[in-house]
Amino acid sequence: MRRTSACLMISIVAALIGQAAALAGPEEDRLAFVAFFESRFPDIPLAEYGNGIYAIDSDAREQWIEIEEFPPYEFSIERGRTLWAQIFPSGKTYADCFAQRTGKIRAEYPRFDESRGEVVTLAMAINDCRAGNQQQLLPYDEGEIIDISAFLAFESRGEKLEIRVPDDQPGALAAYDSGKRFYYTKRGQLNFACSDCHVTSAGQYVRADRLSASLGHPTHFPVYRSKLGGMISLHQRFAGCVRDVRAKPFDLQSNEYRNLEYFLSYMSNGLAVNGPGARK
Amino acid sequence: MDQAHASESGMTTATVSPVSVTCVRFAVLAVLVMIISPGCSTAEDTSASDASRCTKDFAAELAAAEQLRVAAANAGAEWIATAGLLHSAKQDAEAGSMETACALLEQAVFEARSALAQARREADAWRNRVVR
Amino acid sequence: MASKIKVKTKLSGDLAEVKSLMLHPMETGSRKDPDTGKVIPAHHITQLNFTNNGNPVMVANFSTAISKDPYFGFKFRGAKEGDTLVVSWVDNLGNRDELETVLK
Amino acid sequence: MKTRRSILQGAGIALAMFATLPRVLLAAVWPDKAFSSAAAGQAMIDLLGTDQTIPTDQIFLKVPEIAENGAVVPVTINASLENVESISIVVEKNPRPLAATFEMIPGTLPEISCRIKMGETSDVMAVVKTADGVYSTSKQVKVTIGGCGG
Repeated sequence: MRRTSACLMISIVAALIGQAAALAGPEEDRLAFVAFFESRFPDIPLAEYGNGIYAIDSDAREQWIEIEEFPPYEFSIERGRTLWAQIFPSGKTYADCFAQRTGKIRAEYPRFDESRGEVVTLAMAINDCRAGNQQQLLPYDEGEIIDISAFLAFESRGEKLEIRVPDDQPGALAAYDSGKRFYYTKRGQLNFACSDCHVTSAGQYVRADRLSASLGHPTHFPVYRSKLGGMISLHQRFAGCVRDVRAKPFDLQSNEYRNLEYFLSYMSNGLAVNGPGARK
Repeated sequence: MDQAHASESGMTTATVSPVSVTCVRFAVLAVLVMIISPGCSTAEDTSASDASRCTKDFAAELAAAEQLRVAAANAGAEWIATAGLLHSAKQDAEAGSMETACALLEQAVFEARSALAQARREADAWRNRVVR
Repeated sequence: MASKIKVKTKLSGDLAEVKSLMLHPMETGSRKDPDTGKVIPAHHITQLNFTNNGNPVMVANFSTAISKDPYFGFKFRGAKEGDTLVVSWVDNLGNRDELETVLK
Repeated sequence: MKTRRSILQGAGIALAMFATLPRVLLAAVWPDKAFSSAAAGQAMIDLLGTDQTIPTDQIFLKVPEIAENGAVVPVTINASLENVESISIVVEKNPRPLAATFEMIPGTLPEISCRIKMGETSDVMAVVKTADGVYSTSKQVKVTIGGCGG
């Protein structure tokens, strides 16, 4: 009897301690996240994390460098540049929709929009801009919107990610926490959380692939996937991971993925935008 | 996978003395067993019963299974194959292949229940994985 | 529509370093469409030609084993600033594309 | 009349030849037969007239040990041989082993790079034809089935 109640007490205390850590603020989370990878991979400079698995795997890195000699995503950047320059019938351009200068946009997305009470991704902001100029919305998972994102990523290269979770916006923290919960929640038939692969097992093999670190994940999207022979967005990669653990993927630009992007991007604050990228 | 589990229990036990490790593990295990058992018992029931069991009212059982799938989806925990299993079960039943229809239906129910159990388990378990 | 060929050149003395990239599906003819299950017919660049001021400097013959969106790099001597380099390809369906660039 | 016509015809042919001559020179024939051969040796016979090559360390072949992705395998070949006429890439275990062949023109350096597809783990051979003979060097590239990334 005594023993049982002691067990119960300990369980509760342990749970409370866990709870307190889980409720830590974004900045504490980020510092702990960075510290984890710094101690796991002491030889990898922080700035390298934006290169994904190529920061860890030297043989793969050499092949990647050869692709980067003349990466196929250059066509996407070029198309994006042309699209960005287009003038709407209103006489305005995409640039007029953004508060930032073009070279800074990518580094400040996603952001929390207080009036709407939700996370706005760059892809959404592009479509918002179109809506504001009476243009048809672009589909999220293909073509033009990815090209524009590729162009904006390219323009922002070298700018440090600067994702904000403002203290005075409770909705922002809630969205961040929801993304964080998604990230650490096991799902699917294989019962994996994002963190199981990309924190706990980062650098290890999954069959012939090595797992990348989550730190730096959002900096290089969109990417040209050699496997697919085309460009994909960060949300498509999310969907790919969810499918890989045999869970049903969520819609692109769903609340789930936007909040996840918000959390994940915050974790990479201070790392330079280096998109678009080339991946296997 | 092993590593993931190891770190999970590592997070919990790091804050308590070695003696209590066992009881925390026991507590966690007990809770897990309680959560998982409804799903398990269903699976055992069906395997014990004969194949004609689900043909009594296939439509009703299919609807119930679909409800379970939706519940799992609403919890954000649906597995990838469940909807497809239900779809195939329905098609097989319509074609009169009740044996495979029932087997598929049972598999779908098992998946949906497991997904729901996973979601209940993860309601708190995710916190133990947070890097700190 | 933007060009489907991109070329980067670097001139050091009379040595020109040429890197080229083109958008092309490079279908092998043995791949199946995942949706329809039908075999996608072969569609690939057969020949990539480079001329400098009208003189051939490289003929590259490709099979379907060249990756999608092909990359090809090579070097040649006898180049000088202001030379006109022309890259052109033809594929097995008779399509062609061409890009002209001035060495500098 | 007859004479006149043949003169005209002759002129026509000459004109046509003149017009197409640079093109003919330019557009070397795509070696259809070699490219469709299912065996590496036969492809080389079709292309170069022989499947016997002289192994040499004067061809530098850069390929990855383990391909990150069989769909995109970077290949660089750099020969320090004299009078190179052509460079070819042969992937023994591909369904059609001859991947590409590059015709050198005087002034062009025997130094090329490209990206190839590989169906499975195989030897990749760089075959260099010079005025003196056919040389080669080869390296194995492992192609694996990916996990999540590939």
